[in-house]
Amino acid sequence: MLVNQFLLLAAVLFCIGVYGVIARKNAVLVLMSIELILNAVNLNFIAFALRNGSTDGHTFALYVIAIAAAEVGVGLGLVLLVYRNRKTISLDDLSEMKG
Amino acid sequence: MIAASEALNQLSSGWFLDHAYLIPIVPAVCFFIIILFGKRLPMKGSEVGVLSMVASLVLAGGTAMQWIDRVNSASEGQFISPVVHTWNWWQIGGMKFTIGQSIDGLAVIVLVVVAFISTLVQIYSLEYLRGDRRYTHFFAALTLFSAGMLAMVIAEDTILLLLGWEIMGLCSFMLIGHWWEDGANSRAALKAFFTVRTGDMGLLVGISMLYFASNDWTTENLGVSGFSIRGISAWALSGEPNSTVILVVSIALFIAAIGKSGQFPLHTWLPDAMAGPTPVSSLLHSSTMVVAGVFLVSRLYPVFFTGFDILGTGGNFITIIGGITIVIAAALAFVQNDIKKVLAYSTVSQLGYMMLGLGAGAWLPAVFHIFTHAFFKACLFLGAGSISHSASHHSFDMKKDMGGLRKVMPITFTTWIISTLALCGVFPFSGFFSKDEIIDNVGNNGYNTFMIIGLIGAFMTAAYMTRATYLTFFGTARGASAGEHHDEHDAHDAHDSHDSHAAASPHESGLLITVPLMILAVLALSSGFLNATPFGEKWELIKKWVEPSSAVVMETAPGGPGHSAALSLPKAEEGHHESPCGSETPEEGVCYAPQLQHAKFKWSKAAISLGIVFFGMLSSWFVCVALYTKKDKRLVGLTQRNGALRAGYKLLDNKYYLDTLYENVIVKAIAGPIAAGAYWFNNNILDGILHLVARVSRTVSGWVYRNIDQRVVDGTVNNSGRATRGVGGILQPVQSGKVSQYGALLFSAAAVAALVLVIINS
Amino acid sequence: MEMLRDENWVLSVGTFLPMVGVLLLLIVPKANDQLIKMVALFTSIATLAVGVFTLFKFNFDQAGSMQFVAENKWIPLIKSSYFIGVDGISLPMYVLSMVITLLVVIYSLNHIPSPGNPKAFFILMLVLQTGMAGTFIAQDLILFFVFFELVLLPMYFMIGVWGGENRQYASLKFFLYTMFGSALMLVAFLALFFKTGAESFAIPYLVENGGAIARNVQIWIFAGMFIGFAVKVPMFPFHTWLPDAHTQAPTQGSVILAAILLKLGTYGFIRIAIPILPEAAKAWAPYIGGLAVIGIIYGALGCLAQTDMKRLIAFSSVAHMGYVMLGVSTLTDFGMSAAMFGMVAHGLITGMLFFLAGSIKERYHTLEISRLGGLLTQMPRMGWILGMASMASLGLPGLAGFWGEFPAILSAYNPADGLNVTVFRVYMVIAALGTVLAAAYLLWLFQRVAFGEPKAEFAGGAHGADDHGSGHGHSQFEDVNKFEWIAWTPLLIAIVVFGVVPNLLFSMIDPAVHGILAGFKG
Amino acid sequence: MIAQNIGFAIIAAVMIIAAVRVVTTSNVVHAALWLVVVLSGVAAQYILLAAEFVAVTQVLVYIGAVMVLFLFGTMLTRSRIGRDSGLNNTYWKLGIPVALVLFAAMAVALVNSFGDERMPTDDNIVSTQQVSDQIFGPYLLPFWALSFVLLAAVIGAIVLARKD
Repeated sequence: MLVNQFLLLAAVLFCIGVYGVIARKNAVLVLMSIELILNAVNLNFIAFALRNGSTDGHTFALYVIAIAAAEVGVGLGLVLLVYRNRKTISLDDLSEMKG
Repeated sequence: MIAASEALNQLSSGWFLDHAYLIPIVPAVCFFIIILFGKRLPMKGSEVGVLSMVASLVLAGGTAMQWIDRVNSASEGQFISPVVHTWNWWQIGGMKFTIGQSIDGLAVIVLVVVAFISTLVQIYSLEYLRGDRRYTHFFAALTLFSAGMLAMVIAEDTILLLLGWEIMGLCSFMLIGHWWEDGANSRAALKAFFTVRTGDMGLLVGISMLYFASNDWTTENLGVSGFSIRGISAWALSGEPNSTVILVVSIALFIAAIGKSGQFPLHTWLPDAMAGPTPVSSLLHSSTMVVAGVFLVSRLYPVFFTGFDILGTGGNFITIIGGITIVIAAALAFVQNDIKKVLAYSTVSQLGYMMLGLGAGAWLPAVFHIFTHAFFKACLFLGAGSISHSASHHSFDMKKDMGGLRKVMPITFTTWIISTLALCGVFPFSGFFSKDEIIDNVGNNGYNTFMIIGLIGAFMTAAYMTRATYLTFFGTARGASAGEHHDEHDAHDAHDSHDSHAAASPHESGLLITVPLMILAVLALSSGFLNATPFGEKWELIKKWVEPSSAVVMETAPGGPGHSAALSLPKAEEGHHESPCGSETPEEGVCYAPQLQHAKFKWSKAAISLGIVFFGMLSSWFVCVALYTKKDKRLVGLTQRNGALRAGYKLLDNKYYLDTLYENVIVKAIAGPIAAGAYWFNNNILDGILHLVARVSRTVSGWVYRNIDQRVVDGTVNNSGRATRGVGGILQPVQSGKVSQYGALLFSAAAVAALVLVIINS
Repeated sequence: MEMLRDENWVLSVGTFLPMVGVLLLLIVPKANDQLIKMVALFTSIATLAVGVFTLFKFNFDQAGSMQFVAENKWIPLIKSSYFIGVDGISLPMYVLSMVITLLVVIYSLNHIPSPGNPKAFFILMLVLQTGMAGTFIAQDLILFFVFFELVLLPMYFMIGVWGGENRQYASLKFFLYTMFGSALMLVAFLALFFKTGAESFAIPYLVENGGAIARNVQIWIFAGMFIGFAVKVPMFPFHTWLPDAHTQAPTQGSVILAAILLKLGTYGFIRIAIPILPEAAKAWAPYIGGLAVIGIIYGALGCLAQTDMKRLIAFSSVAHMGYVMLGVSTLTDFGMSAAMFGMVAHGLITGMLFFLAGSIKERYHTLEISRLGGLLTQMPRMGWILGMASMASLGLPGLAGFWGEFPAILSAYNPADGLNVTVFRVYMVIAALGTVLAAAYLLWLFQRVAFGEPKAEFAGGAHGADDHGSGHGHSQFEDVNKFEWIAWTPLLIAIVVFGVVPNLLFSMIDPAVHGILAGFKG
Repeated sequence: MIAQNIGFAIIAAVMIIAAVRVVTTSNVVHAALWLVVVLSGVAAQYILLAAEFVAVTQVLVYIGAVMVLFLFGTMLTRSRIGRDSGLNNTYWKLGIPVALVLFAAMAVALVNSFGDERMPTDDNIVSTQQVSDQIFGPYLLPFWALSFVLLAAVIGAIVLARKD
């Protein structure tokens, strides 16, 4: 098995995630794309863990998963609150933070 | 070639000579006493002022006596070294600034004059200014002025001279502007200070140039710094200085003298300075302060001697200025109605004489003229003050408020007549011995054209003084002196509080005023005999005491009085000592003063000038009588209504009134158009230039301030502020608030960065 | 030049004592005015006591060498040490800053400007004092820079909060202008640090091997420092912040600004720029002289065009600092000592003038010269003090101002060898002309403000008195009051004493300047 | 060995298609479901890479908990079930070039640096015991920090989502 195959796969996932973040208007979908990116990163971790024969990759992957969970929790909480106040979660309308 | 010189006597010295530095210190200390405790003293500070002046007078008298002994103790031709004491004032960057006293003949004579006149004026102003609102201030300023003048006179180094000079400028500002409520006085004070200050710029530049030019020579030869006056004088005569530097220095210093002594271009402030109280005019603007310029020239005479090459040429910068001043000032005196203005212009003209004398090498007559002029001019001014004080209710206008006062004010009248005769230079009076001496020596030293100018000046002086005397004392009493009480008060109403007691009609002033008048009149009469050249050598005391001997001084102990080897002086014809100084530089040893000739007194020459003076008086007398008393209609208004129509009629008249027309040609012609012209010139052109310069500098500075400062310099600063805000504006849309847009930007930037990295690394 | 390291605690205590005062003030509640004033007063008196103690312990015959030197680690990483010391040049200004702060504190005991809040006002003043004192004793470039910037902040707030109408503009302009200058100065310091082998920032070290830097590099480093210090002096093209800052600043602010802050620039030149970069100094000297002389004439013209008294005094300090910089630009020890004396004298005199302007504004509520007048009739004592201050300012001999200007003019006559002599002689004549212009605008100001009758709007009280013989028969304008007397008499006495006996200062300055310029003699 | 490669290939293809569908589908719930497919694909990859514990956690936590959260999220924000137009914002076309450029850069970098390096095949399966030593050994501090993060997230979510 080539190391590169896993890394390329992770790269593809990562780029699709990036596209998702850019193209999507709905907050939840953006969060999903971010999940995609995180998973790509995890894949890399594990791939390198195997290549270097150390378990650091694993620990990191675990931590990333935990963090991702927390992040989605808070993210959806926010989205919920925004929805309750604005009745919309499309990112284009939410631009009060304009400079 | 030094012959066996006679045994050099040890020059006598004394307590007064050694402690002459106390003379300025006493009034300076008293100034602070008056300022601090004046108001609480019984006579409000004036007694401290008078006492300090008396103390200085005593000290000055003592110094004079001891100086005379010192002169007598010296052998024939021995160099009488000045009594010098110096202290180290401060030291900066290898340059030592010393301060100290240097007493020689010139210093002694001027010390005596200044101390004497100041004492008399302070006594006089006790009465004159009684009840004035700022009585204490007045005496404080007077005392400070005397301190400044005395400090300048005894100064051993140019820095102390500059210090005294500036303090006098300050005091004249304070005293002229004494009644500063009225705008005219404060403007006059300001004008005086500006003009003097512009002159001082010359002094400042002159002193620094002198210092740098002479410092190395003086330190190496005499062990004194480049500031000491003795060092500079020796350096000037040592053939060391190159001609351009010393010429520039002399011009710079002479500009300062012109400013201070009111010579031709910068004299406009002196007549306006009459706005000050009369004691101030009599002290400052007649005998002491204005003499400072002449004193500066005589003090640093060697510098001017080599700078303008006085004995070499037929006319130099100083004589030209002196000559012009004599003529135009005298002409202006004709047209004045205010008695103090007449005296002011006459002072300017007499100063012109002194400058002329100095410029033409007549050093001693000029200094002697300072001596005599101080007395009779002070007496004239105080006389004018007494008239205004007791007769014409503080107005000085001869035409409106005076006339016929000779009967009512006998003492003032007699003192006035004596001083006028002295001023005109009539034989027994002091003026003759000094003014004629100047004219005589000027002629003798080869400045013939200027001698003629001097004679014309003498004629005009006699003429305008007679006119002034006639208007005040003869003819019918007019205005205030005729008893009418003026309703409108002129500028000096500030001290009206003490008028309640004086009865409206004119009367002789109180003792406090007449006593100084009498003393001064006696001196005006007798002071001439101190240097009566006509009566032969032994009478010329002042020449013996005051003139700095121009013997060559061999080696000089630094700082101490150098002993001099009396060279065997080639016996020129009687009355002259031909010594190398001045004509050419001595090989070894040092000269402190140039060798000057003295004109042999001849009665024939004296007779001419006396004749001219009498002629001036008579003609002026007749014109006045005709014009003012008989109101001769031909003369009255003659100059006003000349028109082409009447020209023919007048031409016929002339044949019959040849003598009156002749008089008009001589007296009126000289007096009328020239004086009016000069006055017009004086007011419009000179003052005009001054005001123009003020206006131009104001507009230029306004323009500079608005355009360069606000627009260009400030503008760039503000624009840079606006520019940054502009750039901020452009970038603002990027901050759109849309999260996704940020994400897009973020990732596209990352993509680009990655691409760049890859390209670079591969 | 060897260093005396005894009693090295004195300087640190003297500099940081005001900070102790600040801490005390922080604790004191805001409402309790009296206590605040007492604490501030007590701290400034204590600081001055330490200052005077330093003055006595300073042995004058070795004024050339650094004294009370203290040197210990501060930031070893960037090789900058807490290296402080005082010699003949910095001592006068060090003590003067303490004196001025004490006088300003006394003056503000009953003169707190508009928005009140004395607590913050005194805290700022004490912080300012620490900054000023620190700048004069710092012998390490970074320490110098820190104190140099520390001074900016309190002054910005003083102008910004307690200032006049458009104080925002003025304070911002003042702050940005000086920041721009000191940014370039910092760049210059760093360049200097690296060019001398990145060893240390200590000034004596830099002086030794500053000369080794290549000539044109030196010129560029000097350029950075020049702009930094020229902004502070202020010299001709960089001076536009001064009139605005002064007109808007409260009296206390302008006094400190004029008396001490302007001197930081010139002190910087004398202490850092010139000794460390001798060739560059020689190359730059004619230009500095030129700008100084333009400053003199430009300042004078500016004054003639002014209608506001305080702005006029501000422009007059541009002219006076011109003289100081002329003295510095001659690079002779005679010129430098003249410049140092000029700095102290200008501090005293212009400080006095600003005090007067402040009191006049407080009584007449305006400084428009056209509306002022007849000061001598209404407040004779104030009038005569103004007269004396303007006489001192125009350089009357016998008062302190003269010994600042005249030697500067004199030294311009023969600058250090290697400098173009004719150029400096032209400067000398222009500077002499400057004295006349100085007399012009100051006397014109004095005549318009003091002489004549008070204008109608203020004459209300005047003709109440029947005989105006007694001078001030009206209540509206009370003459100089107790606090003002206490604040002003030391200044007046100092002006007269330094005028009559200038040796007091010169004996201190001369050896030190001699030491500094050793680089040029060789 | 070939089986592993074939397995990898199949799973990879499924994952890519699912991922593309996640970001392109117009139905939010479909997107969520597609995401489940991608995540399970990733879990499968972990197994291929001999990281069972992580694979199990992935399945348990990610797919189990996170996806449920997402579904709740979509439900609570009442986005209509079924086709929901306008999920892309106006400039979605910008995304494609950015993604492609990014991928190209990464691909080039990866190919250059790793080339055809082979995975070590001495099939030393990483035991979970090693992973736990790792976590509670050197990485103890991050573990602590993680627990606090999670706690904060929980509290935060509760506070945000509270009704009153």
